Amino acid sequence: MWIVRPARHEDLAGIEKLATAHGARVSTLPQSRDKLSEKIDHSQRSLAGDPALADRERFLFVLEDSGTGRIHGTAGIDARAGNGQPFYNYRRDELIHASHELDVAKHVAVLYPTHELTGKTLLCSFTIDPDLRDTEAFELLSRSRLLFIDRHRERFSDQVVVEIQGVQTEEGDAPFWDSLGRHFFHMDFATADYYSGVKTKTFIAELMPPNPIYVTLLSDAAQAAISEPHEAAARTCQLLEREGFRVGQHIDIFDGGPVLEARTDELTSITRRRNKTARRGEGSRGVRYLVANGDSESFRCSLTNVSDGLGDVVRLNTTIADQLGVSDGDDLVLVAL
Amino acid sequence: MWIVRPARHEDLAGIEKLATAHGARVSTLPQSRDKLSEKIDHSQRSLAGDPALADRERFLFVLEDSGTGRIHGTAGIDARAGNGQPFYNYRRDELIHASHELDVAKHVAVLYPTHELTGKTLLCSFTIDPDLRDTEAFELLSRSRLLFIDRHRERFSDQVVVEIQGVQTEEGDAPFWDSLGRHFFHMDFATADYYSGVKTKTFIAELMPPNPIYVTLLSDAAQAAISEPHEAAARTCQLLEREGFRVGQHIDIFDGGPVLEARTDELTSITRRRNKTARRGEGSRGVRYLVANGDSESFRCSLTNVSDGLGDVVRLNTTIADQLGVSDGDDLVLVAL
Amino acid sequence: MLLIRPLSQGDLEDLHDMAEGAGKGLTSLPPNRDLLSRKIARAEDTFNERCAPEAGMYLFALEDTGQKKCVGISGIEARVGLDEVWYNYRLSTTVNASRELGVHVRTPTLHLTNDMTDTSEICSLLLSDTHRQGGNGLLLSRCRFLYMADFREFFSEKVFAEMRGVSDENGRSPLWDALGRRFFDMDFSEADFLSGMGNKSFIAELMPKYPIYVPLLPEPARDVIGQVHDNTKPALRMLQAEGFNFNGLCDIFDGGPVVEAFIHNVRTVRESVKRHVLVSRQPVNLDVPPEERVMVSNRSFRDFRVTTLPRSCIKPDTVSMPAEVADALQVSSGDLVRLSPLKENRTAK
Amino acid sequence: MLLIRPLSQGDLEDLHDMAEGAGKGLTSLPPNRDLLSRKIARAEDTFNERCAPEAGMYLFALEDTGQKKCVGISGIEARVGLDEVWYNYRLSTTVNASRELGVHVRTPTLHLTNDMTDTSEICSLLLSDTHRQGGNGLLLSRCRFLYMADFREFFSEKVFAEMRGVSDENGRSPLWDALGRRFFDMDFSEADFLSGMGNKSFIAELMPKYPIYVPLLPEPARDVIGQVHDNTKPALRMLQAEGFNFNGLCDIFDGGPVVEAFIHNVRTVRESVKRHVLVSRQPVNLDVPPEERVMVSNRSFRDFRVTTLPRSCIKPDTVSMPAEVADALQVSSGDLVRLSPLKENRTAK
Repeated sequence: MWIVRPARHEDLAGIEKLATAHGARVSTLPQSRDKLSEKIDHSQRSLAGDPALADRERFLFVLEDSGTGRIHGTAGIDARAGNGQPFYNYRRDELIHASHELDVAKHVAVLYPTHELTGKTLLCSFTIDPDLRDTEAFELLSRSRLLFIDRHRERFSDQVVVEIQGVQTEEGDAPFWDSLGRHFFHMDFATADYYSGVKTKTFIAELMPPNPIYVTLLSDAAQAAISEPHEAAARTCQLLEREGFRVGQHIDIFDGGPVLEARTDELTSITRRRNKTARRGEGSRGVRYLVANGDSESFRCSLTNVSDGLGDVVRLNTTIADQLGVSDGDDLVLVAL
Repeated sequence: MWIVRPARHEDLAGIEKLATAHGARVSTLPQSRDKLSEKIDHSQRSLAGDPALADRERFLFVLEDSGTGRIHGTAGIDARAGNGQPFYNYRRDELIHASHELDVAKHVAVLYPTHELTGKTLLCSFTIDPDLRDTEAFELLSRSRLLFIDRHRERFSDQVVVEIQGVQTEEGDAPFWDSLGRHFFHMDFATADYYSGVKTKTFIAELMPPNPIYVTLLSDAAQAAISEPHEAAARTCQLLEREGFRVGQHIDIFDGGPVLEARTDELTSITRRRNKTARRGEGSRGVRYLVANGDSESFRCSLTNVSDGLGDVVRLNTTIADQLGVSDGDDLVLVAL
Repeated sequence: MLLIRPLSQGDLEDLHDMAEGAGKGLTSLPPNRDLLSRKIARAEDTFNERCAPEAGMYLFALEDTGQKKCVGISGIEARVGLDEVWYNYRLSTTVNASRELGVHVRTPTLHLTNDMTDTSEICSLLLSDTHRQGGNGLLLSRCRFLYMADFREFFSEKVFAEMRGVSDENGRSPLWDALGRRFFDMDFSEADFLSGMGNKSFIAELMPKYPIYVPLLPEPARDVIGQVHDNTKPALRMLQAEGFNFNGLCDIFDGGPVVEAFIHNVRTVRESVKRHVLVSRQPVNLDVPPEERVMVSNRSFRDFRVTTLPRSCIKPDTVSMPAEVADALQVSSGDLVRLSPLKENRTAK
Repeated sequence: MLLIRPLSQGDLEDLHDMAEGAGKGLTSLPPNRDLLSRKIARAEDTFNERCAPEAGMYLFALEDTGQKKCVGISGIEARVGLDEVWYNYRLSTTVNASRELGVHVRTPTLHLTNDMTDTSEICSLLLSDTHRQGGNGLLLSRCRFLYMADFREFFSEKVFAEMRGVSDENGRSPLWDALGRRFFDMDFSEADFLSGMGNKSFIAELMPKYPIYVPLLPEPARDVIGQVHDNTKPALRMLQAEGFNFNGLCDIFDGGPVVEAFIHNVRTVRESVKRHVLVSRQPVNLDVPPEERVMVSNRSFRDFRVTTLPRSCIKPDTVSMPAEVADALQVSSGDLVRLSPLKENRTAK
């Protein structure tokens, strides 16, 4: 059975394996054991409500196979993008250069450096065993975070954003980076990406060109990559769009990938979720649901069939109830898969 | 009885009187007779669907007292803000200047020149006899435009914007202008405002500073005026907010007044309007409604009481039916006042 | 004799012929009689004090007195950017460094600037193919500094020249193709023509206003920023010899450099001396190599004249000259003239 | 005798005393023994070729040989902006004009720039109050040009100096109060101190990056852009006399101007001559007015020495000097020394 729960220090080895095994870019999931350990620690302190972390709360969840105890995925939430530092994006805008006399009006696309998304809630650190890409575990892992946000709504902002991996070549180069960032950071994409995961953002303030960028001066490949998701992110995008996320004006400063935005209270998982009282009992039939129980450290989310009636009570079989730590009378959150 | 209808050349003298009599700023309603005449002409050609005006359609309506035939107000719509030229605004944004070492993060407000609202539908040229400010005629004049947009939805954009008059002193100075625009345009606010009504926007491209402006360098009065409406615009703002308009990130480049924005299809007047079949007949009782009839040149809008049933038919007394040019079986638009 | 004097309407046809012969790349003097005539009229107004001398346009003709023909022209614009906006790019350096990461990056950056506004420009140099030898080019160019030496109050402290940038035989400019064209949607020659005709408001309207980071441009464009056209290299060397230096600005269209100097530091000015004229009956061999000649100016605002004399004519307090030279210069014995070497004597250095 | 020589660790206490006496406004030399000692160490490394001469820091001491005391210091930074980012504002002109409306507006604009990166700076001038007379300031400042004249290959073509900007007796800077403070949330003295201590990354982080339109600043701030502090005016005049000019850049904190010159154009360099030493037994009256003295340098990279002699000691091929001067300069008869006037003789002009 698949369970999503907060990461613990015992998960370190399992997470590290995930972080290093799969090529996919997860800049917020560092590959160094020390940094990973720090990240788990930060998550645990955030869950415990450490006041020193106010406005810098970061949560990390794992996808566990309850049968084997193995970790097959991670997903994170930064309560406030930037975590107290500026959060960098480019904002796409268009100026119109018009000459009345020559009767021309040219639309000039411009990228403005912006920190506008700083402080919004950020979904991040998503990685999953590639074998599970096309299974319901993928959806469980991604959406369980939204149920966590719902259960701790006051800890999060009114808007949720997700940075989607941008276009890369098979060799791992990013055309957007090669045409823009590389000239200023003097490093390849992978290195910059690595630093952005493990360093403070000071280096971005120090190295990023402060002036707006004219899109027309970038390479054709870079222009094409603006706001374009990586092929591998197609399923993620699809899922997030169903949740109500939309491509806005912001893109990643490194690979040009799109940032998806949604209003927290309008997320499908949140508008459609129902609160029910738990009753342990016999087998479930019916429709497939995400079910979440518990708060903070005890938060658990899994998938089960629920024959959903009109009443306030929902029956869970004892196996899943045990996994979720559900006792009779517990307040559950459910939302259809 | 109050009737809103498209402006005609016969209205010229009446409009001119309005434009010159009241101090309120209506930069899109010029005070020169020639320009006014051009504006009426442009509106008539737009109504007639002159293909030469594609994307530059501008409509002007008048509020007429059908008893006296006198003009008491005007209201306009530019189908595409800028009318084929760039439409200028400042966009408010915030950068975060953060020093990790010094442990400070300073929010720096910046105004970016932008043409982002170019091409959106613009409500403009609103002026009304001050005696009518607190009457239902005010609401009729303003909202009738939305019914016109609804009846000719394909001619307009998906978003509607309105520039709200910004803060001015009793002497007619604009603190925002005095701290910013005056340095670059070398003229007083009234002159710049006048030119922006009668000249092509070339002079703005030529004189406006192209670089972003740091808000902190403006005078305190100018900073306070950013996105702040003029007292006299309070009623307009209230009415527009009821329609679903919201203050966005854009402000006027001259006086710093806010730009209100709404999605066309979400405007209250449009979502709540009903189409009914007209039946001429006896006196109306019931609730106060805006009623519109006719298309393009024959568009008319007025106020009447309607005892609104569930049926598809609405009865209008003959007086108002005549004013609106309604025959039995005409397709009317109604929306509650 | 080759004589510098103010340009006048009588030179129009000669000037038009030269402009036609010059071909592309000389945007300030297109072969257009109306425009040329207006320019001459402006110069006449300037010399005749019908306009403020600080706002004047000084155009000089090189006359072959034997042929009674104008064979060259050169000019000084007392102040640029008065009526229209004068644009350049400033080639500046942006440095970004992160000590933590050990990264230190210098990014050449082009900033749109109007910094030459209100500065004197030497311009409009054009010399007939038939007269390119014997130091005529030097005379035509350097006579301007003699003029400025005597009328410093009408010019700015600094003087500059815009040098033609790199373009190929078809008039294509690599910088324009990579930068300007993307904003103007027109060919270099068209933009250059519009600008030469004095229509510059389209630049304000269409030009990118934010800085351009040079590394974003393709290599051929990067390579020509601040570089001169091969045909202009001799002119650049001449100005460098006068003490002009690249000032970091370049042309917004083709990237050609702007060179500048303080007038008081210009060699022709610094090395110039004044002497009293002594009209002499002794025959003088005027036909000596450029290195041995000096320019001599009559120091007249309205009727400026310059020609050359052998260096040997200079005496401690006077300069002796044959009557025909004095006549050409419109000077008599006792008048104070200004002299400066026509060409540096390299061996003497 | 007053003698220029390389600064060494033995001068630390004298230097610290001078730094303490100098008070605010001398950020490059705060009265901090650790920092001063590190600076001296760097200079020693430079003179002893333990670092690349193109990246060196050359610090000279003015020694009163009678008192055996260091009474002044001056320096050359061979290249600025190598380790850290070097910031200035460029005071540029933005022109906007509308022919249709007859409006032509010039807006002074400050652009953040790193354009002095890789240029040689003369810096760190400090002279004890007890030795301000008799041309000692000139000697301390101009000796650097003699050094550069002989080691041109280690310095950039241009050399510049940052002049202290305007602040009041309490150390308040009108430009800082109107501009820097709004972005840095600290006092001028604090920012200046942080910057002087070599911590400049906070500038990259907090500094406004977009151009500043000067008319948006209040008048007291506008008035001091490019202006020097009253106490610095004599230093500015001295550099102007050497041929330095304001180059359009100014300090990002207090708005003080940057002045620059090509080394080959600096008067001390241009007017310098080389002569062979002739140690003479004839007594020489060394105590003549500054106008009648010349500086004489031994042209040594490691053991640079400069002192002054009466101008009358210069002969067509030689310079004669008493043995004690030759000893101080560490030269013997036949050695080639460089000489240049200590002070311009105004009456001779």
